Amino acid sequence: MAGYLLRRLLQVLVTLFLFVTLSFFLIQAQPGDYSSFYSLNPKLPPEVQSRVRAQFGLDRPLGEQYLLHLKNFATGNFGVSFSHYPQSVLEVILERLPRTAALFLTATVVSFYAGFFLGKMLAWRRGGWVEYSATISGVALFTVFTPWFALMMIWLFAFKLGWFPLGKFLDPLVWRNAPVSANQVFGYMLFTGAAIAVILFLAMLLLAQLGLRRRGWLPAAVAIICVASAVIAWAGSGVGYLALDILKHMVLPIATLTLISFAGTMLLTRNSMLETLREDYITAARAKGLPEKVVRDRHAARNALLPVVTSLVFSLAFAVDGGVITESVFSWPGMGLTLLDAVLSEDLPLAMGALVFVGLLALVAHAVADVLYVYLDPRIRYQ
Amino acid sequence: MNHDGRPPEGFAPAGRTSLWAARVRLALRSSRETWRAFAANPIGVVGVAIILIFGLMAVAHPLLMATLWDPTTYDPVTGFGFDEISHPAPPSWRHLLGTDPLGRDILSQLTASTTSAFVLGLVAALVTVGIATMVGALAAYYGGVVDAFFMRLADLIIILPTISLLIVLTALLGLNLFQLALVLGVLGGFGGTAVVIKSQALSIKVKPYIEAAQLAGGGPWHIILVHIVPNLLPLSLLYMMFTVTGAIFSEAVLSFFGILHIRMSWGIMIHTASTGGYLLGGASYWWLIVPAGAAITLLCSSFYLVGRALDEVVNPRLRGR
Amino acid sequence: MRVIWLWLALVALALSITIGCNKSPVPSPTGITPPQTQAVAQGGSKVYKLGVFSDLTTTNLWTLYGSGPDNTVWNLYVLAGGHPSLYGYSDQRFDWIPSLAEGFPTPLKEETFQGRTVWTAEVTLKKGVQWSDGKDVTGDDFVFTAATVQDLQLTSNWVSIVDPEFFDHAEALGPHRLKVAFKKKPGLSIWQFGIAFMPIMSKAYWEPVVAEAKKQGDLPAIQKALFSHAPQNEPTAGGFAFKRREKGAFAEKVKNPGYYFAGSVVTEYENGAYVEAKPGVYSFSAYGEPSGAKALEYTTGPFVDGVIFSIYGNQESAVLALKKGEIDFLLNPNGVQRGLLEQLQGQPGIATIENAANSYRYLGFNFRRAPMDQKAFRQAVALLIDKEFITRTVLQGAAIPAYGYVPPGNVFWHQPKIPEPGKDLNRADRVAQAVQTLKAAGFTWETEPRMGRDGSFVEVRGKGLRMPNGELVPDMELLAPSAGYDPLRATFAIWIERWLSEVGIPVRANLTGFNVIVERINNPNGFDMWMLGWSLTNYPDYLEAFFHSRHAVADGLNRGGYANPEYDRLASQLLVETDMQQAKQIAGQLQLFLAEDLPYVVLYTSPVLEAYRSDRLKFPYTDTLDGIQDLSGMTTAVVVE
Amino acid sequence: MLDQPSHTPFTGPLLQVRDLTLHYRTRQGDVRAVDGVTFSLGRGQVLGLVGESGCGKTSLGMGLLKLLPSNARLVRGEIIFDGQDLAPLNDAQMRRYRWRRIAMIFQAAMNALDPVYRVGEQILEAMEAHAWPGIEDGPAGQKRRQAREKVKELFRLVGLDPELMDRYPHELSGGMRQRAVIAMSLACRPDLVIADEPTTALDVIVQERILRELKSIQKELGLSLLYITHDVAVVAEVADQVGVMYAGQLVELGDTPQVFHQPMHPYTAGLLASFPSIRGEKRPLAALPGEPPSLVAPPSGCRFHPRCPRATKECRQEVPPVVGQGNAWAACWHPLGAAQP
Repeated sequence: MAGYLLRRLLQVLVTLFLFVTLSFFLIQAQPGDYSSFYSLNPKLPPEVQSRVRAQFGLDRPLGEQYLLHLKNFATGNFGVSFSHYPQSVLEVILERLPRTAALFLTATVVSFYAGFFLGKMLAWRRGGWVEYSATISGVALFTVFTPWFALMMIWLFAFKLGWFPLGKFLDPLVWRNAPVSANQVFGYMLFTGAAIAVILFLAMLLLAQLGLRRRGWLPAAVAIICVASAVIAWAGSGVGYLALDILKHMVLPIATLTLISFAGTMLLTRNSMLETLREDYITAARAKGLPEKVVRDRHAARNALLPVVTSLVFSLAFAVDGGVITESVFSWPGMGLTLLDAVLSEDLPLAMGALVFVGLLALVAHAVADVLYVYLDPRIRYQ
Repeated sequence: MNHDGRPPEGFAPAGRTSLWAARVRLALRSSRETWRAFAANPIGVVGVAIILIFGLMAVAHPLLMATLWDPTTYDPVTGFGFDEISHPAPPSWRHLLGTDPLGRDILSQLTASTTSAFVLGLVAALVTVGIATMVGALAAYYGGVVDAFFMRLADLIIILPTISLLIVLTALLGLNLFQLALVLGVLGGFGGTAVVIKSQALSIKVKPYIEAAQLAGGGPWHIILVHIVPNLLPLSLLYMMFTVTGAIFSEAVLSFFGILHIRMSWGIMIHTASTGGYLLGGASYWWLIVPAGAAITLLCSSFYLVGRALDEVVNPRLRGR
Repeated sequence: MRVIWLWLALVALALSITIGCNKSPVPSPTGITPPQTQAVAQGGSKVYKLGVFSDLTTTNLWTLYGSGPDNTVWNLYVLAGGHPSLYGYSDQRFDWIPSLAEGFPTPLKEETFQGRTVWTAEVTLKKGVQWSDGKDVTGDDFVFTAATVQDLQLTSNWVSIVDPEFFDHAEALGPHRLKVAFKKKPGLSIWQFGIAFMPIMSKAYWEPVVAEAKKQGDLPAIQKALFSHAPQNEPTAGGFAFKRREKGAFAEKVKNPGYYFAGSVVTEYENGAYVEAKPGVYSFSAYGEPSGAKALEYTTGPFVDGVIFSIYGNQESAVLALKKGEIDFLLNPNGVQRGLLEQLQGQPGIATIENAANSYRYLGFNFRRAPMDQKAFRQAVALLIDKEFITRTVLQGAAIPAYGYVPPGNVFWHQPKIPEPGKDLNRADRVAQAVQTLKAAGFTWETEPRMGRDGSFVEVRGKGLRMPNGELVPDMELLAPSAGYDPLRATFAIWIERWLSEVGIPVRANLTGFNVIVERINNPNGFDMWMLGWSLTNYPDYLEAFFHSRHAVADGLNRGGYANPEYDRLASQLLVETDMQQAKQIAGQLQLFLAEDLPYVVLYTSPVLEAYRSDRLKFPYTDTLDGIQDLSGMTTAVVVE
Repeated sequence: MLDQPSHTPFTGPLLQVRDLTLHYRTRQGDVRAVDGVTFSLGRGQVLGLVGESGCGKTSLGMGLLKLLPSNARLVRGEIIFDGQDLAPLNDAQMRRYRWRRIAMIFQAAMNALDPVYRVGEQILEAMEAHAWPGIEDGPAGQKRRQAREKVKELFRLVGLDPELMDRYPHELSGGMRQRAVIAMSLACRPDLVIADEPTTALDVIVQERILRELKSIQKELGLSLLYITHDVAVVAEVADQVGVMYAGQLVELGDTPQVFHQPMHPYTAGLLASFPSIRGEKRPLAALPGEPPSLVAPPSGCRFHPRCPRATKECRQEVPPVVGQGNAWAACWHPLGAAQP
């Protein structure tokens, strides 16, 4: 297992290196250089321009520039944002990262789960109008013109029906006198989510070790206890209402992201499940007299999950793209919106920085998916 | 129907022409069977039907412009509906789908954009398939460093969110339709498609006729071009479909954000409606959004559906019942 | 999302020029106002909710004016009105009126200071104006602010407020008496519309910050240290104090109970007189005898307890929020899009307003290339462009045809005698006149264009147009923003291409990105014609910046390279003129020059459309150049139900 | 409702199959995979079922447990197991029989283990699904521990190190997996085990050993065994009785020695002739000419007639009669040992 992980890690590093190099060439490929964007403003003194040139080594040979680029990358120095001067690109990005992470992680998990569940069901009850209509509506949602769709979601659910807020991630009236900043709350929320996930995971491992995993109510009880104690902790923290406000604002964007992206996972799961269902161990599981649900979930879906997890990386990139679109429509100032705004305001360092971060995020997710895969597939675990 | 099977004449040191002729014959024969398997799947047939309808639209535009449509009124970019009192005008007999906020005929824009959507999709798809097939074949044939490099590159492209990358690229370079198609093609070609094609190429590489060809003294390029690449084409064709979907969708989104330099496209149509503030018009200005939006969704879906249906034909494991 | 963001980039760029041209940096609707008892509900939470489209990038005014090209108008909306200035603009009319100053300054006079000759003016400050920390606003604050700009060599907009070429020093002659000294005789833009509009920073708060920053070694580092400072409880002398910023979501200002101008009454008379008074505290009157009909009268607030600036990612959701009552007014330099406005019109509780914008879009010529250097050619082009047709029929009133080099909305400075070539001519006449103009200048055709029988279209297209020197008119390129960026200009460009081509002028519209255009036209010899736009200032010293030949260099604003010695002379004079009426006359002459020489063909201007919750808000007036957004939503005068 | 099926008073043969007919619906038409098969299997007996690939023997095996793909249809027939006809039972009812009463050892048994679970877990899972057969009642944890002991026992029985139960399938060799699968089939103490080509994927030596062990376990536990294979030699080794299938039909049934020494059906003879004798006697290998027929449109009359050297007109037109009696018969117009027409 260690060998496998090490190898994958090495591959991720190589990919990262390629990424850095690619980003360098992207910057090189544009007409002019960074400093020429500064010079758009005739009032900017030459010394500032020369400082920018020095920072990016624009006055040095290409090789040196590349090394400098590597160094800047390693030290998180993406330069200074033009539109948020004097904030550095890193500062701007770090401010937005928690918001994107909260939305994006939740949406990815939800849409993955939804897609997996539906795909499983589709394969299980193959054929007939259910399959065709599910496939076609899934594909339609997959290819629907996202910005318009997101807007229609707002129009219908937030404006006409009034069930959810009209975009944004919080209600200013609720937050006017909030004792903490939204980013702190996002931080706490992410922490809570991570803590619950880790505790649940450990609990499941423990239960499995004790051979108790099969008893349905135990995991459920652990989950309920985890969530309940988190809720109590939040309620007692005095900022629970703020978290609630954020959650309220998250529902619609997450629903939208899920709707536009579950189809990929769904169709993939269906195919994977169809292949799995032909395996002998599925017949064996049936022959063992296991209930259909156990055969479907514990054996077929569990094995069908493996290729789906591998392709999770694909859907991650897709979700990030969906995020760019969704964030702009839902007034959710995360990385996607940052990227778009940076491009539209010609803030190249910020745009590059955001892209690099989005790429890093995806790389990390890639690595996580790898680790997850190792956990899911014992054949790799014990290689 | 034997798509991943080898043409038996691979053993024979046949001349390249006769080899290809035989391939064409075989392909024709198998394509009939493929079509039968394909046609059994209503999803794929629906997809093909939609594509054909759009194909007709694309053909119709220049014909209509040459005959029925007077350019001053119906040019998709510079036309202007003088006959309407105000714009955007609702559908009428002169403007079957109404006009946009700038007084231009929506139907004309819709059909004109169909051509560019096809051009975009096909250029991107051809580039993708060209690159992916070569990269896949090379990586599979040579393995080692070549393989490692291309696969890591593919990894990178797979994990990079395309739209985000394109947004940045447009900022850096400023893309027009053709350049966008090239970029999308290159991204697709070095990305996910290359990985799939490579694994297919690997399975071909170990087939006995490759060994036979090697023993017969075939050089690497001969083997790649004559023996491996042709066998990758069915799978490549499949991935062409998915590339088309991605390309059309990306163009629409980028145009919607207003960062492409394109005169007319479905994305631009929605962008025009959006900048005019008609996006929320709902039913009252439906002709500004629904035709273009539906066109994007339908054409994207149809290529995707055809791809999926082909997948079930090409990939026998999925062929059910 | 939409063009609006790119628009913003443009606006931001224009803004830097705006400020460079000495507009009041903080357009406050209520520069001054007389005392009166406050009628504000105490303890309640009357909140004025504004929608904006971008997050604050800074709450530090030094940064806002000092950090480069991309500091957006959105910061200004929030920070506006927090810092006092000596003088400001009056409501609606843009008269120059005292704000922190008690009255008008003493006339400029020459004197000797430390052995050098300087030009000075003295100003008396109002007494009793306080920072929110309880300290008086004094001349020291002014001196400190100006000296800091000078010391730290702050650039960007600060340079245009405190022009280092002119500004010598300021000194406090007492707590409420101030002397400003200039190295040479300053024009209106330097003094009255320059440093007199400078936002004054609290010395007590900022002195330690500046001192700390100065510990950094070199100047850029010092500047960066100052810019990086995020103010905490910075004292304000405005109607509101900055309270909270929730990054990415909203910013909030709360009422400053000690606001000096609260309760002052502003009265403007039809005859031009201006009166501002707070009983028992101060009163001011100028520009004529206050008599006759009143054009405007209102009391200064603030009448709300807080102002919330809510950030929306796009127009659509912001408009929905307005419809739903989540916000009261939308701040957007471009106003609301027509299609969205249509949906707001007739909605209960919502009122819509339309104002002219202080801006125009133009077609520019590169004088360095033939035939753009030929006046006849430019005039012919101007004749051929049927702005009325496009704006009325194609653009459906989304744009207003424009002729003046100073928009007519800028009443004080606009030259009403500007000719309007081709206005209301039909196609045939336009073509005929253009052909005539070109022929008269010696242009020849192989095939002359000929109109069709009904005179509405060109039947025979012109071919083989030759310049007076016999050379073929070369193929020319018209750089214009793509439809994705700005459909209006793209449409214009395509029509222009068509009209010019019809008569045989070989022009091809290249619709491309904004930055591509800017880059191309920065290279003096790299382009033929281009189409861009300016957002303008009230004081039209841009007439010098855009068209004086000294700016016809790479990266200079005179991109087309227009050079007319006579114009240069007058334009330079405009900059140094210290008398308002004289300046007005010069500006008028300059506009006539331009109308003759046509370095630009001014094409159109867009109206600013806005909407607000009329069931909650009451503005003292809604007619104002550039709309209520230009007054940052009139936070100190609006009454919220 | 059914009783808990451990102790039934029924004393007839454990399994009686009558006229079992299974069809698959396909695009080409119905595939008659199993057509009118009738046989019975006594308690503690081993019935070997031989036939070429695609003759429907696997379908028959799966059909007994009603583990058929969705396009399969049980057209008619009875599967009387321990006095109860399984044919009309629904899935939930069948579940009580699966594994608990009728277990199965799969064709390519190495794939019958789910790769993501430990081997022992997969056996325990089956026991749990049937309420821990043969385990004393008690708290869940305790039952599970006892069950683990039981699995270890089974592992020993099939000649596996009990420690292996906590390994994943891919960590075991092919032979080990096969043994594990056998252990799994025994976990619920079934009355009948259907072994479908259990050793085909193994090398000959391992195959031999496992076969012998399987036989001895069968003896030891008194199981009934339905052994499905294409390998005549294997059947000869393990089976008490042999059934020969051709094109979805049972063409001959009889005691092993009898069928092997005096086959009645020409197909049986051909089949025997195409295998080398496991006793090493040198016999010329006579391959059967031709291909097995399509089951969509099987030949008329006797299905074997296109390949049969003895075929006559009636073979082509009429369904052959059953000759012989009781548990030794063949369906043939011209059985061997009878005079040529």
